[in-house]
Amino acid sequence: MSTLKNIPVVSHEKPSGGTGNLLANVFDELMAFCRSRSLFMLHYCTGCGAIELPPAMTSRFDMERLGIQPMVTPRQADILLVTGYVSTKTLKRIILTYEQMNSPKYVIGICSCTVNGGMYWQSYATAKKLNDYLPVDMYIAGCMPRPEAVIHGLRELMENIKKGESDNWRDYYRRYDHYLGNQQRLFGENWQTPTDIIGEARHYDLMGPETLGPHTALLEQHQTPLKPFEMTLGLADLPVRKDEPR
Amino acid sequence: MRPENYQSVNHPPSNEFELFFGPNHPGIEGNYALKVRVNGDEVTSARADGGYLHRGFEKLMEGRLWIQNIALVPRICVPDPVPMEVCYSLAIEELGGIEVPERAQWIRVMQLELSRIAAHLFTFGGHAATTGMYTPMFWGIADRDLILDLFEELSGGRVYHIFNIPGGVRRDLPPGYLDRVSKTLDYIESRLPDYDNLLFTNKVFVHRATGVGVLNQEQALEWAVTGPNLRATGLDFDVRRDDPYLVYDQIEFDVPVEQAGDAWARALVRRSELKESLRILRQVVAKLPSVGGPIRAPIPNPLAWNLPAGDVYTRVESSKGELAYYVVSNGGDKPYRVHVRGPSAMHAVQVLENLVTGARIEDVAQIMFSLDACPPEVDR
Amino acid sequence: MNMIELLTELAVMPLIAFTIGLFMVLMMRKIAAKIQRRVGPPLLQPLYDIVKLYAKKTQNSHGLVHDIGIIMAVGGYIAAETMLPVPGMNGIAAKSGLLALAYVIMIPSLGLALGVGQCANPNGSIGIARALTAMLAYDVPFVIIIFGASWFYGSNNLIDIVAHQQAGGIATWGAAKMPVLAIAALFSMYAMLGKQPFEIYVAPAEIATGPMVEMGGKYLGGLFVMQCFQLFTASAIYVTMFLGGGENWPFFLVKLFAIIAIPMSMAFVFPRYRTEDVLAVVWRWPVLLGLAGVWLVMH
Amino acid sequence: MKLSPTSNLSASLEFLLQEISGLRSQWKSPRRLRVDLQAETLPALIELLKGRAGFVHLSAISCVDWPAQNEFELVYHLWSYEVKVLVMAHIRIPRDPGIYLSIYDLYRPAAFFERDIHEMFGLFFEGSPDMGKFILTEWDGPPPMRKEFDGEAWVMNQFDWQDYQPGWLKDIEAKGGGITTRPEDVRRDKPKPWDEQS
Repeated sequence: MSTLKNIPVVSHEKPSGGTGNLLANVFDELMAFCRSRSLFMLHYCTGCGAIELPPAMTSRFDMERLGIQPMVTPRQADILLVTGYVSTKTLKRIILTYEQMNSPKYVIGICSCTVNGGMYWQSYATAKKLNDYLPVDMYIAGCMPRPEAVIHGLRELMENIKKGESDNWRDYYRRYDHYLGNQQRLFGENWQTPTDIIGEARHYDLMGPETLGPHTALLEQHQTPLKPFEMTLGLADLPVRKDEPR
Repeated sequence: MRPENYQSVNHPPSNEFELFFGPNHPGIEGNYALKVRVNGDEVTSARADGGYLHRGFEKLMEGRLWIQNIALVPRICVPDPVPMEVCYSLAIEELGGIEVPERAQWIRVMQLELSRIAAHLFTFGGHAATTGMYTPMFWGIADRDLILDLFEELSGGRVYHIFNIPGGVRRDLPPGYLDRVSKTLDYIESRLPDYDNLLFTNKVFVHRATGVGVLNQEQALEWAVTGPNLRATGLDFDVRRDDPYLVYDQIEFDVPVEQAGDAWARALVRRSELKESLRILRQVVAKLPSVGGPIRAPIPNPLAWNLPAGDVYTRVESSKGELAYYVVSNGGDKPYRVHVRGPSAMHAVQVLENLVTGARIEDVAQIMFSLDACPPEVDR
Repeated sequence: MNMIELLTELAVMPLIAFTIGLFMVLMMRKIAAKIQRRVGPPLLQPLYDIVKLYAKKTQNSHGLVHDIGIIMAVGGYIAAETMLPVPGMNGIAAKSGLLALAYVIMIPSLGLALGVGQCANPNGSIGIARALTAMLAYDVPFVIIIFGASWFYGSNNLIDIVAHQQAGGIATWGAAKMPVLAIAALFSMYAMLGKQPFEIYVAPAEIATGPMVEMGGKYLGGLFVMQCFQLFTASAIYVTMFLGGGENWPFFLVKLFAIIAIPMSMAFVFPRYRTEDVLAVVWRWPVLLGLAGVWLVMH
Repeated sequence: MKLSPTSNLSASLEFLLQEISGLRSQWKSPRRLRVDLQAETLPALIELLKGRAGFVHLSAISCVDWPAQNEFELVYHLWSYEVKVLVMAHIRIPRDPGIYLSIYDLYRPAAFFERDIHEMFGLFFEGSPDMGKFILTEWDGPPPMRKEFDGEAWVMNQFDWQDYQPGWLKDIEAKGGGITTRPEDVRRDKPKPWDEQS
């Protein structure tokens, strides 16, 4: 288990630093503390590692005593737990999920498979390195990591949040072009998500030197405007069970 | 605070709408999806959507040695991994003509039943949680952890044991292990009345589960339903008894059967199976000290092991149903083809789609969990 | 009462209610933890959660009504707190009454319905439909109980009701004078809190937390604040109507927490009902008990 | 004629199977009967087994790719709850054009297996209710389970996961690789650690 040192994080000044306003600093510290002590996690059971989360959450290891509790929808969550190998099909959903979450948000890759593909390194169906597609804050390696390891990893994340070090979510905005490029490479050129990351980056003043680039230009080129959600999924021709003899 | 690109979405007026259950939804077991079309509160059609857990196991296995695949197979069903190892080992042993020593067979039975108890304890909690009762989940998973502790002592792994290898098991039991197994069994048995009080006699739960997802015997046979779900429809069939493998023919146990075929009957069958598994384990614990001999048949160097050409179909009873492996060898050191027939491949696709259609929204999750479908078996 | 004093009370009463509500949330989670054989959250966990949610940096708004809905949800309860007399402070309780209170505590549900409706998430819509159905269920016995209690006390004014009960100690408490109505009210309050088995609208496995499905960040924070208020309000109404109100703070707090502990300790061993079962149960037992209680009160 | 689980079970089952021409049967174990037959006679066999011997349970349909013979082998595993025997019916069909008949009208579960085989091998089943994609919805390559599809090469081409080069790995590689004893170097007559009996 280690914090990610090899991800090239673009250096950026701490937003609270240098203001000189003591009250603002105290306020920021308080918010960082509360953020670290209250983590709502969205555990996307992408793979095997999901089986060690129920023990970590329930009576024996009880994450709630650390302020960590499971949440159901991405809007409510702070941490995206990616628990295991990510197949290409799942990865698309993970990215959609991640982009729906509210910042500050953190990604934890559990199991070796999220680090480098693990034992499925030669599988045609799984994506290998999660940090190519999402800004990962913490990897918890193991096949699968024990509940103790999961909790230890979460505690380290809490420490990082408290110190204000764990803010890779800014990295997603600042280096969106890099992440989008990797996503496009895997999913095809016309890959697009319903969330407008560039617009959000502009709105919240999170633009970085690599937010825009060749891949976002490609996105503009292929982007279809967001449409109202069509109420059809091609289910009309399915047999209706009630008409069939029971 | 609104992003600049925000645009409102206009929905056409309609009685019907579509709901996504999954892939990331507490009402769905694992990473699986169900799209349902709803009219009012009633589901009018449903469509399962799998493949989120697809790793291409069958392709991976063709590229690895016979013995390497032992590490791969338990990943196919995460909550109940031991039957996967045993079934694959049985296939290799049949292909290679290896006779498994009796002691190893008893140890395998012990693992299989421990794993079944663990899987069922996990399932109860999930089933109760879909109806809004979380306490059985907390209790069940905590009690399941004791069994994982036993596995950890035996094999070093809590969830994936990789303890069964072709020819037998990896190591003999640690000293005093059977006492600890007995102690854990005593504890779990003492907890069963608590579960009965909390869940199985809980009026609200009985009310919720009765008449939900009814599957009659004819349908069950038609849709190839197996395992506890089949027994809940009244058919008295168990692979352990009727197509025996290992030493199950020397063990006394009953096959619990219920007639109603609904979610409640399925829960009750699992509850009774818990008791039968405890009974089997007691017999194993009593028998194991008297069974001597080796724990592993001599096998050739596993790194250069060519199995004779042929094919074999082995099946075991996992906690979900009938688990089968079709293994083909062309005389090489790697499998030529492995086909995994997971029990949930049937339950989670066709049976689920059919049971959910006509059900109500609040019962969709309950139907999925009462079928105990395990998505990785579908996707492989 | 001068204006400044009134304004101070109006500001302080919701704050007190919120603080008590935080500890009620904590108690609920601790009770759940004890039943589920685990440790449970630390002391200030509910506060951390709310501060964290309000400290989120990005938001997802679905439009103006979405924002207004949350404001209505929290604001309705803030208004309700100012009408509930607590020891030493009456707020505007003298100017309002039980009926006004009954109307005001419906505002949050309606506000939530508006806000969730704008999210256009089908899960949220189902959830809010269920929440309104549940409101319909528990409001019928609630109105009957209000009627009976007002008849008995001869007043609709909470200050009068409290004074009436505190006149003769425990013997003149509403619960001692009209026990049947008090039991019906407890039942109704249980349904109002929306805990299992009445938790039909926050059903994660069925509709993925219903109304909260699109709520994140400050919106969810608003809902958490609302939950604190809701617990306090439900408990305080009951205590005011049947347990003699607040003669002093220690007693008042004990009564508040004791009342709220009853549904909480029952909730975690039940699954949830189906929607129509909630109607069937709530319209049967508390309504029958309430009618019987009203009959007893009137004779 | 209904079969019953008697001692002359094998004889009566074999008697029944004689109705199919060009069929070879072989008992692999007391409860496993392997049957090889022509592709065109398979529906007749399945109808016979289901209608007259109670083989109501289709356990699985497996597909094996034999590129050398340019053939797909389809194996139908049928189980009877009455006679308690598993029949494995093997047929071979040419890889080109790779079309076969669905048995969905006899066995509902066939829909899942046929869809799966269609996805993984590209073998089309006529009459199957749904040949749409189920697992590989995001995949646009060749059917992955065919032998000519080299998954490893595809992965090497698609991902750059192998840029992980820590120092300790370089040390090992400098000494000649990660595996110190190659499989072919292991002498067969020498006792191995894994041969030890406990």
